Amino acid sequence: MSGETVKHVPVGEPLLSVRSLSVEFGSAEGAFRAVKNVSFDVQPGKTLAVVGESGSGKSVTSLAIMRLTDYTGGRISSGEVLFRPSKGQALDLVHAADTSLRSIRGNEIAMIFQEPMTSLNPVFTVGNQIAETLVLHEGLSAREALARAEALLEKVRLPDAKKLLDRYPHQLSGGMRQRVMIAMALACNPKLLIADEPTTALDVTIQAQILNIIRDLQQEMGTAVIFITHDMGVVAEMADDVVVMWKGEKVEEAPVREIFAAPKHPYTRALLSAVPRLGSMTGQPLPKRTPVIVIEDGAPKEVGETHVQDTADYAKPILQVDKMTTRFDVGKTFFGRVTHRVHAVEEVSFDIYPGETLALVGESGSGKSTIGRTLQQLIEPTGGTVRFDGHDMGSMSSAERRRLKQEIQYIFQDPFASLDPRHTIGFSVAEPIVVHNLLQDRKAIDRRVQELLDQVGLLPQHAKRYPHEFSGGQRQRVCIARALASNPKLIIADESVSALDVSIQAQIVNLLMELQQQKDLSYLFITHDMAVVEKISHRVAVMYLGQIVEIGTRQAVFENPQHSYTRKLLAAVPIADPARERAKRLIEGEIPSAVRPVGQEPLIHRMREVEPGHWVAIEADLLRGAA
Amino acid sequence: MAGFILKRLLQAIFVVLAVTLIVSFAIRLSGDPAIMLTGAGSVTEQDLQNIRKALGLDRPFAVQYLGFLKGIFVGDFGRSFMGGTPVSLLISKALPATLLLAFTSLLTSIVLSVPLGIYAAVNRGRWPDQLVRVISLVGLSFPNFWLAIMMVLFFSITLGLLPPSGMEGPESFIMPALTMAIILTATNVRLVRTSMLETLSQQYIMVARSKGLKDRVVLYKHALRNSAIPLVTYIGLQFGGLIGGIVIVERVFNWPGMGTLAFDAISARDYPVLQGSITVLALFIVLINLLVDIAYGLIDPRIRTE
Amino acid sequence: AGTVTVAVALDPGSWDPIDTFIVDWASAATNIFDGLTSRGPDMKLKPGLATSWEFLDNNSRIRFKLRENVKFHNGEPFNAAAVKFTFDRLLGEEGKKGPQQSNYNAIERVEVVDDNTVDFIMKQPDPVLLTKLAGYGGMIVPPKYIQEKGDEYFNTHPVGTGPFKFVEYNPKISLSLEAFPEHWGGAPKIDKLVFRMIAEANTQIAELQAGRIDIATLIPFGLAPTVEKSSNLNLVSITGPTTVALRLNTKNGITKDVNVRKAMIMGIDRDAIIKAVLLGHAKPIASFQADLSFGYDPNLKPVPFDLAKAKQILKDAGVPAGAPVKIDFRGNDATFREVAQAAAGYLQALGLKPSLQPYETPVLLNDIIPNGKTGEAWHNAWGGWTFDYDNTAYLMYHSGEKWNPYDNDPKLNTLLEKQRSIYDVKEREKILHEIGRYVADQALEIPLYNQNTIYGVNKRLQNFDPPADRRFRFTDVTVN
Amino acid sequence: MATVQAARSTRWRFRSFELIVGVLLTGGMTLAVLFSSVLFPDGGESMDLMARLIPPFESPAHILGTDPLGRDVLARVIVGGKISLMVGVLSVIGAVILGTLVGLVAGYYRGVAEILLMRFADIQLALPFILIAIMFLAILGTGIDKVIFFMIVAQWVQYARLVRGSVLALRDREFILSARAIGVGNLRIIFQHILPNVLGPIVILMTLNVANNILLESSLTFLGLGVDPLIPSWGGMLADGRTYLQSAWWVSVFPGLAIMFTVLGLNLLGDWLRDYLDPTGQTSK
Ligand SMILES: Nc1ncnc2c1ncn2[C@@H]1O[C@H](COP(=O)(O)OP(=O)(O)OP(=O)(O)O)[C@@H](O)[C@H]1O
Ligand SMILES: Nc1ncnc2c1ncn2[C@@H]1O[C@H](COP(=O)(O)OP(=O)(O)OP(=O)(O)O)[C@@H](O)[C@H]1O
Ligand SMILES: [Mg+2]
Ligand SMILES: [Mg+2]
Repeated sequence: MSGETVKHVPVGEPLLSVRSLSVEFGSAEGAFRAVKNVSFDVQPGKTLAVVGESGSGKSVTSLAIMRLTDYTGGRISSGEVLFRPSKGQALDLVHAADTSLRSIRGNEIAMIFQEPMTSLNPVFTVGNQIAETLVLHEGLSAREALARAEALLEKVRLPDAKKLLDRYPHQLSGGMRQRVMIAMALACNPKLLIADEPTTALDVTIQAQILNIIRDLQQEMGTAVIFITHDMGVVAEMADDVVVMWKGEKVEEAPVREIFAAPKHPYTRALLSAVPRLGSMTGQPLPKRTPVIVIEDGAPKEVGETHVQDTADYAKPILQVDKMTTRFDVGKTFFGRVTHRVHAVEEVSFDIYPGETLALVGESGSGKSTIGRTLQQLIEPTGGTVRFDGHDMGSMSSAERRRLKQEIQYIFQDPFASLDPRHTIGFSVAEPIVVHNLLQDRKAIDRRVQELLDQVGLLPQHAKRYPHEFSGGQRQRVCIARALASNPKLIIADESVSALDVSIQAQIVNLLMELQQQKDLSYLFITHDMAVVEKISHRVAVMYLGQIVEIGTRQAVFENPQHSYTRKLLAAVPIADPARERAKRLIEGEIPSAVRPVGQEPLIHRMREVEPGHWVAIEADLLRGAA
Repeated sequence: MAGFILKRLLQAIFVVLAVTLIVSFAIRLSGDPAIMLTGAGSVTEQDLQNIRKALGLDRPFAVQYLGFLKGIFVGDFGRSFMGGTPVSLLISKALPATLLLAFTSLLTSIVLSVPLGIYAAVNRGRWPDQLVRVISLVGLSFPNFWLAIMMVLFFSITLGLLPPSGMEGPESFIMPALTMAIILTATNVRLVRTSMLETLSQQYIMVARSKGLKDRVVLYKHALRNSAIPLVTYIGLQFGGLIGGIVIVERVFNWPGMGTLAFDAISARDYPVLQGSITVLALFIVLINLLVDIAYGLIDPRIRTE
Repeated sequence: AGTVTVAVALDPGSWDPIDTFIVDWASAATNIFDGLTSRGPDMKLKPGLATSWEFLDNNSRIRFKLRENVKFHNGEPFNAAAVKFTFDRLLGEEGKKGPQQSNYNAIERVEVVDDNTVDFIMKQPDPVLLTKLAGYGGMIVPPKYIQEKGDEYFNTHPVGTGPFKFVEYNPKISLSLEAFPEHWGGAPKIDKLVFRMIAEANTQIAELQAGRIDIATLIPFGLAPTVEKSSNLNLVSITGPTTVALRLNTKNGITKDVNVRKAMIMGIDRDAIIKAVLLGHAKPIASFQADLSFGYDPNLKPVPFDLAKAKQILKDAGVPAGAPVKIDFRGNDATFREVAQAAAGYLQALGLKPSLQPYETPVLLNDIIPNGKTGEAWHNAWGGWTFDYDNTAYLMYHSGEKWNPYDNDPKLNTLLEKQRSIYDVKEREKILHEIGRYVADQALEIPLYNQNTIYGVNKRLQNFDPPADRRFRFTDVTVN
Repeated sequence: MATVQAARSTRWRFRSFELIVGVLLTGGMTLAVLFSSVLFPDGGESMDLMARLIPPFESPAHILGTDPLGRDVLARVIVGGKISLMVGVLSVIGAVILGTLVGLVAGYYRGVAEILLMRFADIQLALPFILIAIMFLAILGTGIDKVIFFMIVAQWVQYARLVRGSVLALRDREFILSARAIGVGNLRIIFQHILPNVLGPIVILMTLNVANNILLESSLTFLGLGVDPLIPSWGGMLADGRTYLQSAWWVSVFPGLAIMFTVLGLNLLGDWLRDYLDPTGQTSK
């Protein structure tokens, strides 16, 4: 990168101008172009959203702007990135010298990354990490820098900023960390802020808070923002202009309203078609699957059919959960006495009927997974009874319990993490058949595996591949095939579609519904994504701090939410419609902790029936319990 | 934290007790010091009895062992069978020599392996990486006495730069420390490289870079401290091995340390010296491991709060 | 003027003469202490603190005239009381704790005749007593000093009448002495004498090459050429007391058969081993003693090497091809490691299947040999410090001795006991010759060689008369 | 897909360097050792006291020269590999098997087994290795079998600790949970899911320890506790050659080089094997 070129950019021109940028990975012969000839402009003070499915080159583009691709083994093979710093002339960052790059990074252009959990260095204090930038770029003394850091923390609305300076990242929640990250990025008043999926890993209510903060600060400081996301709802709320990327190329660029109103490129259309829109099911009593548009060989194609999911049979529940409680011991004294417990699940009761989907919603830590895991016998419950098909699980013999593991299957959130990386997926799919001795003959097992792969839309030859050789959506299909292998009656799907791109998510949701229809499956569908829940579920249970605060049919809960927490949850969902007014929703505060000292039991709130089958917790109780 | 240290101290006491028991017992299986003391001459059984009595070896093992334990608590390890010098005196001279050497070696190894490991990690898969890995393995291919003698031949005899043996001044440390460091470095480079690769792929490293920090700051401030945990763990584990291996290095460099002391004590079946020196060594190894655990907390605040 | 530095392998731990048998003790302490008699570098017995002696009362009383005007380093006078004190201590409780007492058990007591005369009253005859009085345990120690300071203090702060006096002792590191100008034999010419303990041969050589020590005492023969080649060093190689043999197991294995044993002796080319492995720094032997030793029989010749004949004998004895011969040896003896391999090479050529088993020295000496757990042969190196065959033969061949785990030969026992009771030199020598021949005839061992004592010495040392028994005296040495 | 392709091709080249050099070195050494009895029917034992210490590359009959007893250095280096490799490999295999089993049990089932193991490990770590070896061999006597036995006794804890650590990290991983959710039994989880995932670090420790153990034999010989010097071994030759470092370097340098090539080959192979065992291709860390 020699020969620093200085270009003259007239005033009034864009702040950042990306011109035919291409980025390659790997050696010259086997090079892989992750970004191909991408061009776009960012105007001062405006927000440009970059959208596209996973792997489309969004992150690489953003790294390339700051030339951080140098550190990932990437190479900018062509193009220029013209940036207009606050002082001096416009500069092509692609050819800028290291020293001038470093003076721009963190100073003129700052970046926020996706994972707040891993964006902060765990071994340095928050104060140290913010001050570092200030000392470097503004030449402040350590003390001055810390004072500024404190002010910054206040700016991102973190309470108790002074104390926070001395805290380490692990002592903060995800939302707090992301706010620290924002404070750090804004420390030197950058002209341009690049935010690479800054809220994807966060809870919906926290996401809403973070988006608000970014928007406010942007207005206050006049910062331009490149906002990278795959969530069209977020785009609708944040962006002025949108760039759509697909397979490393920019396929469309337009003001935000235009994109939503009249998408031109087939991919943009496919993307928008797959976006679940909250409220789209209003007035319909049963879930419905609808076709999705996918791009096949470059052309859009509609797959799937419209079908009303009338599969539920309310004669006799398959699963009855009564006052189930699960707690974890955490704090221990030196002598091994337990001092604190996590009250992950407290006296939860619900039923699931054959062919029915019960959605369990609620924010991180509310106890959803714990319920699933307890049902799957991965955790021993502390109390309560669970009946499957009328039999009490607590009084089952170990053989019966083993059999139960065949009838109930669990699909985990992260399909990659839940497949053993050292075995082919053929092995993984066959495993339930082998351990439950469903088939003995090797050939028969192979045939069955092929059949299962076929059912979830995979090819027979995929059986020989390893998990890392699949895309995320394919992996989730493998997990579903694996779950189906033992002919279960109930499948617990724990955030099974949360990590997927919207279009793939839509396909998997359709697949699950299709399988439900074919095999009369029941689902316990655990998620925090209200839009998906609306599409898939017959009934919904809302969890808060280990207890169900509202349960009823989907229609009842979504159209007539009674509990304040349910309403808050619904309100926090970004709506993929730029035409809607960008209301400044005030969602403040963190979710309280479920950890309690021993002896300090949470209050179990009472429920009242607001309409037939629609139960809501009495809020007065709840407030007292949380206090 | 206090509870943790207390617990570790209790464990340490258990470990040291077990070590003393094993050593005291085993050394008694390995030969009779009375015969050692009488040498090659003609001795009668009566002569041997006399000597055993003089050494207190006629008492049952349990009594001898308890006596030894009691002694430890008042800092009295008994007297050498050879010459009657108090063991504590011998140890008080030898221990600093060994510890100094051990720490110098560790330090040298760290000074060598950290930059090399980082260099290899940064250049992963390219020739500097391969070169570092291959060179570091050379240290594993020759026994330390061989390296030591070679070094003496080169630095002392050919160049006449360093004293061939003994502990005289700072220059005396160079060769022994280097000998041990070369061997430690072989594994440490790998370790640094591995954990550095792990760390460098973390997002906070990219964040640090996006702030405009210099490479040196990114590598040595942000990355190194995060990579240090496995290294520190391993160094704790190495310490025991180091003390074991020091026997040979001390011998070649005629280093008046614990290794020499213990080795001579084994050869002479000098029970008190052996028991005393191994107990003290074990105590130090355990102590180092304890320090390592505490160091964890200093390096990584996530561990501190646990 | 000047300092001489000597490297020795071991630190005896105590400098008290009665506590040790380690040669390295003597290398240093010979300069601190004197005995009633002494031995020159030529190993001839000379007067020491006693100027003359006579045998009285049918040899049961020996009267010594003591040297006058001799002082200990602390100023205490040397006199008859000191001699009596020394031997009372050696033969009494204090001596019990150490290894030296058993060498002097023939002495009943010491009587003071007058200030300069003592009588040794003997319990039983000991023909080598005069030699033993030059030995470690016979070193005269200062009574007042020891009584005042105690034994323990004396261990690490020795005081004697020798030409050098104690300055400083760093356990495991060094012992420093300085000249004692009032020594009865005249003041030493150098000021300082330092002994450094260096256990590793390569290190001793390196220090020698670096000019940081003047004498290296631990030189495996493989390193001898290195010393020879260094321009600033001399290799000193002199006939020493050490003899090396492969003792044979007469109880088990193929060596039970005396003919097999003879064949093995015949089948090993010891001259070749001496020439190639020991580089000529040794002499062949026919019995387990050096030619300096009393009882050495010049007419007894080593069995000549004859492979064909040895093979024939083995065949006649019905030894199958590949019969095992296990040789146990001291693992830390670098020189012998090579010798053993060479010997094994010859045994292999005989059609036997030799194997070598190294042992940690204490284990070999304390367990394997005394308890009869050896293989067919074992390594025995013998210092023979008294230079009297008795000291070797009795311990090696008398039944019940720890060095003789297998054999019980009444004839040999009788001969060994007999020579111990005779003072008549000629008569004794005759019996010792007879023992030597008998042992050779019985082929109880494979006598290998009498090994030279070798030192590496810096050329700056003048008038250095190297002693065969490593008991240096530096009185006349000068350095430039 | 293209990414996977690209990543794999670079990885393949990287791997092949390790594989080719590793196989060449290790394989060459192993072949030479295996066929040593054909190449050198005398087993490197032929002694010629008159032809001692011939320097290398002087006599065609002794390309690498002769040792102090006039034995061919090349023959002894090749034949000596047998014992050295046997000591190195057997001791490591023994320790791996024992340590892995204990580590799996301790890490997976926790409880008493784990407590015992950890205390064992603590004690072992607190004992200075060589000193204990000396005592151990003084009690048991020396010999190849005892040296191997000792190394197993002394090293299994390393593997047990390593495996336990990996198991602890693995047992809460989602794929283990998901196997358990399916109803996979403990034994199958341990051997089908956990074991393959801990092999990588084990392989690396193994290759390092082979070198370590070959050299340990040498150190023991140095301290006078070696094995039968008639049986040639690299460690023994190195130890014996120390007396000749100034006068005949070749006696110890060639066995040292043999160890070096083997160690290098084994480590490269180990790195390759670790990558190979890991189908995800997270290349050599
Ligand atoms: N360091 C790298 N080495 C090789 N390939 C890379 C590297 N970083 C990214 N890629 C590849 O470049 C392509 C674009 O990746 P990028 O991270 O930009 O996607 P993205 O649009 O940000 O996706 P996501 O939404 O999942 O973050 C992907 O195919 C990815 O595999
Ligand atoms: N093994 C465990 N030990 C201790 N605490 C636990 C354990 N598993 C879960 N918890 C705690 O129990 C509470 C509920 O956790 P759970 O995983 O059920 O929440 P969730 O609703 O599924 O959240 P998420 O959406 O983040 O997955 C949390 O506070 C969590 O920290
Ligand atoms: Mg991305
Ligand atoms: Mg969860």
